[in-house]
Amino acid sequence: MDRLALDVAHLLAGGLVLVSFMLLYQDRMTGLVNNFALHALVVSLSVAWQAHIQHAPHLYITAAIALIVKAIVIPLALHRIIVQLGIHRTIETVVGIGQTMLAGIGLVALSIMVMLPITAKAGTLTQQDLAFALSVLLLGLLMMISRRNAVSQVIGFMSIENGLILAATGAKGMPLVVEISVAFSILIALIVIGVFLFRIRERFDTVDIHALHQYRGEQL
Amino acid sequence: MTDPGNFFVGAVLIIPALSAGLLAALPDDRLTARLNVLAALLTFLAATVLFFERPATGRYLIVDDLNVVFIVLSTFVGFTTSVFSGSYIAHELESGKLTPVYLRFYHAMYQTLMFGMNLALLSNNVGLMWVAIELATLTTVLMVGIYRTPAALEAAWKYFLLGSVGIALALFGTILVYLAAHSVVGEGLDAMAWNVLVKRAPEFDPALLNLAFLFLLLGYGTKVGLVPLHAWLPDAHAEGPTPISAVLSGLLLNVALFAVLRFKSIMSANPGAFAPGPLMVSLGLLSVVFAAFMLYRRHDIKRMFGYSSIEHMGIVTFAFGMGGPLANFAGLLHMTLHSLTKSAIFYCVGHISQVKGTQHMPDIRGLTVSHPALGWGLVFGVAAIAGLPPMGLFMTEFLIVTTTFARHPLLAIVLGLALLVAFGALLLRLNGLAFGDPDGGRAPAKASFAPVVAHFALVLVAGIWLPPALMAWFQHVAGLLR
Amino acid sequence: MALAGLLWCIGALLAISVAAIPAARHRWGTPAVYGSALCASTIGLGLALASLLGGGALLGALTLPVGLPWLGAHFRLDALAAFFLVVVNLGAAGASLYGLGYGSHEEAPGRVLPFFPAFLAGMNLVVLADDAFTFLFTWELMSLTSWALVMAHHRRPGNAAAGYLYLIMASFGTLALLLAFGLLAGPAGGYAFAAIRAAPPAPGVAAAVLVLALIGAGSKAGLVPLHVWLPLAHPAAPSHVSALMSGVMTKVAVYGAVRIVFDLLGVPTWWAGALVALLGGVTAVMGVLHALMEHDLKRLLAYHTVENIGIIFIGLGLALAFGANGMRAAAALALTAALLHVFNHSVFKSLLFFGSGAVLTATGERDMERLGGLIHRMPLTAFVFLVGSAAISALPPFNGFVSEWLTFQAILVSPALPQWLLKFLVPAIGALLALSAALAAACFVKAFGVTFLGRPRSDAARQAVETDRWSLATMLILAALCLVAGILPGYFIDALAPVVRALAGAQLPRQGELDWLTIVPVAQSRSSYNGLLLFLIIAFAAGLGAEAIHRWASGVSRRSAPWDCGFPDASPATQYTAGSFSQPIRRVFGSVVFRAREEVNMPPPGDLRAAQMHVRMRDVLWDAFYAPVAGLVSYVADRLNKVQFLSIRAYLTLVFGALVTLLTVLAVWR
Amino acid sequence: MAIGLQLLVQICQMALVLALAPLFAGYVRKVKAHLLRRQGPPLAQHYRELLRLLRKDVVLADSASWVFRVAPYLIFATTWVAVSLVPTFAIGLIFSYAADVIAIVALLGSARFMLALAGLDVGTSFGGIGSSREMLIASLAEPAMLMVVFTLSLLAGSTQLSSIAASMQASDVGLRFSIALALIGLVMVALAENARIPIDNPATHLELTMVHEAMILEYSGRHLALIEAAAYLKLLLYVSVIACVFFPWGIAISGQGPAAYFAGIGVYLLKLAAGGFLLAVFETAIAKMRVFRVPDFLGAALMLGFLATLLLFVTLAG
Repeated sequence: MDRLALDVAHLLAGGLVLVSFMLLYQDRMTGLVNNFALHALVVSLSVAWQAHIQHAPHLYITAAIALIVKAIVIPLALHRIIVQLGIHRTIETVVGIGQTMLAGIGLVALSIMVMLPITAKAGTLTQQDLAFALSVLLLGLLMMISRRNAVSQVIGFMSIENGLILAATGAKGMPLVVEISVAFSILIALIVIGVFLFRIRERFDTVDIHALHQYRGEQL
Repeated sequence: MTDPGNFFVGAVLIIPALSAGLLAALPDDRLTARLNVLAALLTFLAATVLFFERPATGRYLIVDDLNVVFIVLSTFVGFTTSVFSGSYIAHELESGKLTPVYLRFYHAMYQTLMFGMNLALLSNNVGLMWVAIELATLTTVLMVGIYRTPAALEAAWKYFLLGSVGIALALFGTILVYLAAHSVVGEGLDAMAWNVLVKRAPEFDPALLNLAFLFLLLGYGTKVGLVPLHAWLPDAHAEGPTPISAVLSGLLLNVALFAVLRFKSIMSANPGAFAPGPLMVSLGLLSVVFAAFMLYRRHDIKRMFGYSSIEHMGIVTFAFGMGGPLANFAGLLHMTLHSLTKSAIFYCVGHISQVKGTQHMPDIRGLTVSHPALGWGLVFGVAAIAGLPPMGLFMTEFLIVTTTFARHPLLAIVLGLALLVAFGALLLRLNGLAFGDPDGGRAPAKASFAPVVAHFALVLVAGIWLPPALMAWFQHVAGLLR
Repeated sequence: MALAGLLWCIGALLAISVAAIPAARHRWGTPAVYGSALCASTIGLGLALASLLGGGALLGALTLPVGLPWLGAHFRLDALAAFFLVVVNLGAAGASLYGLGYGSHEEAPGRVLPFFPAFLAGMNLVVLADDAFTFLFTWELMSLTSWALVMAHHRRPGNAAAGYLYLIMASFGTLALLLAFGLLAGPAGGYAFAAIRAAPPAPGVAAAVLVLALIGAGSKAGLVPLHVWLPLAHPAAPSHVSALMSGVMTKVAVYGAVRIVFDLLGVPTWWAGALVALLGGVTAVMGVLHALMEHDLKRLLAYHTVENIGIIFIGLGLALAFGANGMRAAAALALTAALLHVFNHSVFKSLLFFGSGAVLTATGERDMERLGGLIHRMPLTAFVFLVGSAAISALPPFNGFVSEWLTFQAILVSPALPQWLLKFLVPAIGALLALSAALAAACFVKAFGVTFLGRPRSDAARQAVETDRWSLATMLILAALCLVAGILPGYFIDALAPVVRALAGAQLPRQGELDWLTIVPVAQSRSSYNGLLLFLIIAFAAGLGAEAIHRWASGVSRRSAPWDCGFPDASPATQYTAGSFSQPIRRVFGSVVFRAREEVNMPPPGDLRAAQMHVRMRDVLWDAFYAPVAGLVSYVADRLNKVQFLSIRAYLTLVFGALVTLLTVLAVWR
Repeated sequence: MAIGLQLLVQICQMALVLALAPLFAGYVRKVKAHLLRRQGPPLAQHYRELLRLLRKDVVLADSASWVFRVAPYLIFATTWVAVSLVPTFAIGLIFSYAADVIAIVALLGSARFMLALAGLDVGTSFGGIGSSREMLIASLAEPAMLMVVFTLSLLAGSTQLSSIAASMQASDVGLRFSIALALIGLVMVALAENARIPIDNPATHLELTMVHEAMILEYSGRHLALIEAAAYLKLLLYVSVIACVFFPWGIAISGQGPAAYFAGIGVYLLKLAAGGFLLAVFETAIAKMRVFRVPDFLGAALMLGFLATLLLFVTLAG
């Protein structure tokens, strides 16, 4: 495996972390969805590159799925939803952007620290990929908890999924079963989310999950 | 497929899968309920055969000592719950809470759930198991929200979001396990197969394993309902149909814990990896203590028993975390008996809330007067779940507390006091529910008591006498788990 | 073998229990259940007596393949077990016989009959158990079945709360015992008593086990401050069950303490003796003071159970103190005193509860302030209750006196103890014992006087009728036993000899062969007591007096209105009540022990309003121990309950927090 | 035949105390009267009163039960037996081993139990007040009594009155401060137990402060005679106990023969005379206290007994 291959993989994985930060930074709904499309694009590029250097053609499928579903279809759908709901103007963040970014940097540092003790036996690529994937995952979680709006939470969740795909493709020779399962789960997840968003909109006229709280169990 | 074991393993998986499709297609509600029972019964019978006819380990499926009893237990509770579900759902139709369309959906989902759980238990592949647990989770999400009341949707949405995060974490852990394995075992399916992983575990990179276990514990721990990952559990139990609460508490939590156990045995086999014990002990103890106090302010009967499930899953996790042959044995037995007891309690609770028309406990009083069978069933169930003899959970709690006290006195005292606090809450509610002047609906219960009686009889017998064969199996597995 | 026979009896009791579920719906169910329970427990009593008196020929051990699979259920019948089985089965037979009559008044037999035989079986099993698991299993079974019996009259106000407190305290006690056995068995799980005996714990562990065993057994027996449930739960059950709980179940708890502390722990330490005896003394006085303040007849009796448990524990503590110093004869004396009191208390407390049950069925009242004059309507019940009252008040020639006298004798040996703390402490405990005995007499003057003497205070009391023949027969048998054990104590002490020898390493001199059946615990010149002689000369003197008076004095009696210093015959309401009777004692002790406050509201002269007096009393022990715990649980529950109502985002934050924390730990840990 | 003889001596002793008891009570009353510069009733007045009561009819209250009628006999018999167990003129009499001092106190307790019940039986307010207070006083007196007994048993190694007297008679005990404390304690208990001033006034009726007299308010005729006789016996008992334990000189030993017995009786009478005189002087010199001061009084007695025990430990250890 030559040096260039590694560098490109590194670049793409790093790029994903950067886009994750952009997601955290973004406080407009439309921008957020677009950013997410970018996130998915980077993932699909990364997966494709892995397919190339690992000579694992089945990974191209994963890359294609990521590109089509997450970079195109879902962002379009989300655009429609936010326009329908009339929440495309701004999104409220619970914590200030600055603090969120600081916390994000802390998380990245943490994931690198966690990955450090992993022996070189597992391979440099793995080590780096895992550190970045873990960062993306944690940043996605951070996004989920620092946003109040259901759509942005869903986006946070999907960025977690992207991180997972990064990790899965980084693991050399991992059987296809994993990719299928990821795609499968995302598919189901989307269906369910769709159902729920529909229901929630139907019943509450909003997807701000704050509105759900009045129905918390036993709060009479 | 000449091996008869393979045939029955296939049956355990295919019967639910096929009947799920069939039930989705059939419109008649009477027939579907019966078919549901029939399918569950056949699955159970096929699973029982696995006790005797064990197939060779395949690439995707495995039947070994650890999972065979879980399979039988799972299909058994699945069967009894389907019987209970028949009478429960009939009442829901009568009262108009569910429409026939939703009923078809319900039955199809029920069998899908069974399929998912059986697959998770039987799979010989960490990835496949992950997919199966996923499937089971998603079906239960849909079933929890089936009443479409705001509270039900809220509960389902919460379950879905928290569950998905748990799924993600578990997947990350699974990938890490593969990464740890593939440099030793080589790439491909073998690096995800249980039998290979356990065998080669000592050679894995311990740092990767540590990280993997952390994610797996948090990921599957969410499904187990360990505090602080538990938030979905009480509401999902409270708002879904009661058969689903029974299956959730009785089976799905077990399946998730089963997954944790599988990974724990890999961890323990690796000398360089950190001991998973302290982590499980802390999470378990935290769950027990937290749930014990949460029980006090509950008004919804199903939510209360949901918290009780958190408590008991905490106990089991605690026991496995303590390790050692006695504690592991107690943990396994506790899991089994808790499934039986808790699902039977939910059967009672389901009928109670139907005859009384409410789940709000202050509105339910004097059950032993107005509905003696249901009332005394509840009394028996609470006594059993509280670990009072002659029921089986006494034995397990006895073993857990005594063995812990000899090693870590402080932990045992905390655990014991938490159990006492929890018992205080349960008994307080039981006093109101079962005794005093009766209140609320007095209509006779159109209940099927057979599942309740069957479960309680098993729990009672287990408390007094364990068959030597079962005993030997439990001890063998307890030894495997270290 | 006697053990197998006993297990068959227990099995029969359990079978009766199951059969009682359908049988309770029929009228014949009640006599059938109590009759068969009577048979089983009488056979059990016979077997236990034979094994106790048979000199070891009938003792033995047995293992059944139930319970913990690799261990089995160990049962052993030794002298100690045989003695306690006598106590248990005597009480059980009495309660069953009484139940034949009393049970017919039960409004919900379905809530009593199935649990009654199981309760009897549970108590028998605890005594026979020879491994930790079986012991705790049956111990909890006993708690559970008795709880069900307490809840039999669940619709009466207060009973459900009593049952709640009872089961919680019972579980607390079981938890303590569980921990104690955890320590004794070790991590490898050597749960069999034989294994524990073979490996006695280190001194520090033994101290912890002792404290835990005291908490565990004490919470069941009613040691202060763990007694709070007892006066609530015992009276709540039907009266024959109250008798069993007070008379017998507390003794099973004493058995638990004796088994662990004397048998399993090996050589005691002297401070353990001091602790146990002091707890006993405090328990005795607190119990009787509470009883004095009580005007519910059954609750009063229950508080007296607390008192008598204290007396028993004084004896046990002294036995430990003597045993720790190698004074075996003295230890034997103290232990004999304690065990004899176990037997005596089980007899007279059962008798008294049966009497209160008879009063309850005759009048429907437990409140003494609404009773009075029952001696005219229920002469036999009054007579046996009087015998029981005299016995529990430790008055010669009844049995209660003998055991308290022996306890005093043990106390009087204490100056020979080498430890100064014990030298000073034991006399003080003796004073407490004397105080409690005297107060008990005062309390039973009140109980008997207000309930049976005087004039009726309510219509219910006015129209009472004598109770049924079964109940009377039971009570007469027990009353006779009180007298026999009081005037022929030597035989009873001799029967205890094998038990005491096994536990204390020595025994009292044989009493049955002494001249005139005197009992001499240490030496003739030191102290002796002859109940038979006293009884005979009192009878002779009384007869002589009566004879002389009938011969030479006026034999005429006239009836007239009471004199009462010339006041006109006032209504029965002017009689002394239970409250007024104990008022002087409340004035003396109450301000400290109960923080009693009296508020007198006296209208000015000319105002026709009635004067009012309120007495407020607080249970200091409740305030000190229980209220804070309840408050803490409530506070924590309230605080944690907020977690139920967080937003999804907050829950996700919890997950996130857990993940980040663990990752940080992982990164730092290495 | 030796038993027969011993029995005879015992019966003589029982007869003697029965005969002496009213005389002693009368003697105390006489001395008190003299101290007050009054003539006082004759010494035999109590005998006459008893005889008069015996001749009178009994008037029973309507609500009285059999307890009310049986109690006097039992009270009398129990008290009489209790006195017969106390060494008066001789120690080691045949009955004396039937009970030690604890049992004697308990026998008196039995008598009091019956008396208090009788007080409650008629159902009047005065009976109740008497019973209630009697039981209060008794419950406080008993611990004090036990502490005294404890001291004595520590000294003599016995609770048997005969043994204690024999041991105190022996010279090796010597004069100790503890004994003095115990004596004071016992005297205080005796005053309380016998309803003497300052606890109760035996000469009063119709006062709200009365205790003993309130209980027996409803009694008349032969019943009252028995109860009064029992009260006299009880007074004699306590004086005898004090005499035999603290002043055991001149007491005969069982089996020494008639001469010693007669000498013992002579000394015993002298002791009674001295004791009665001191009692009268004490009662004249002091006022009756309120009922709720009684606990303090008896508490002091308890403290004295306890102090005596502690001091004895010190001296025995030294």
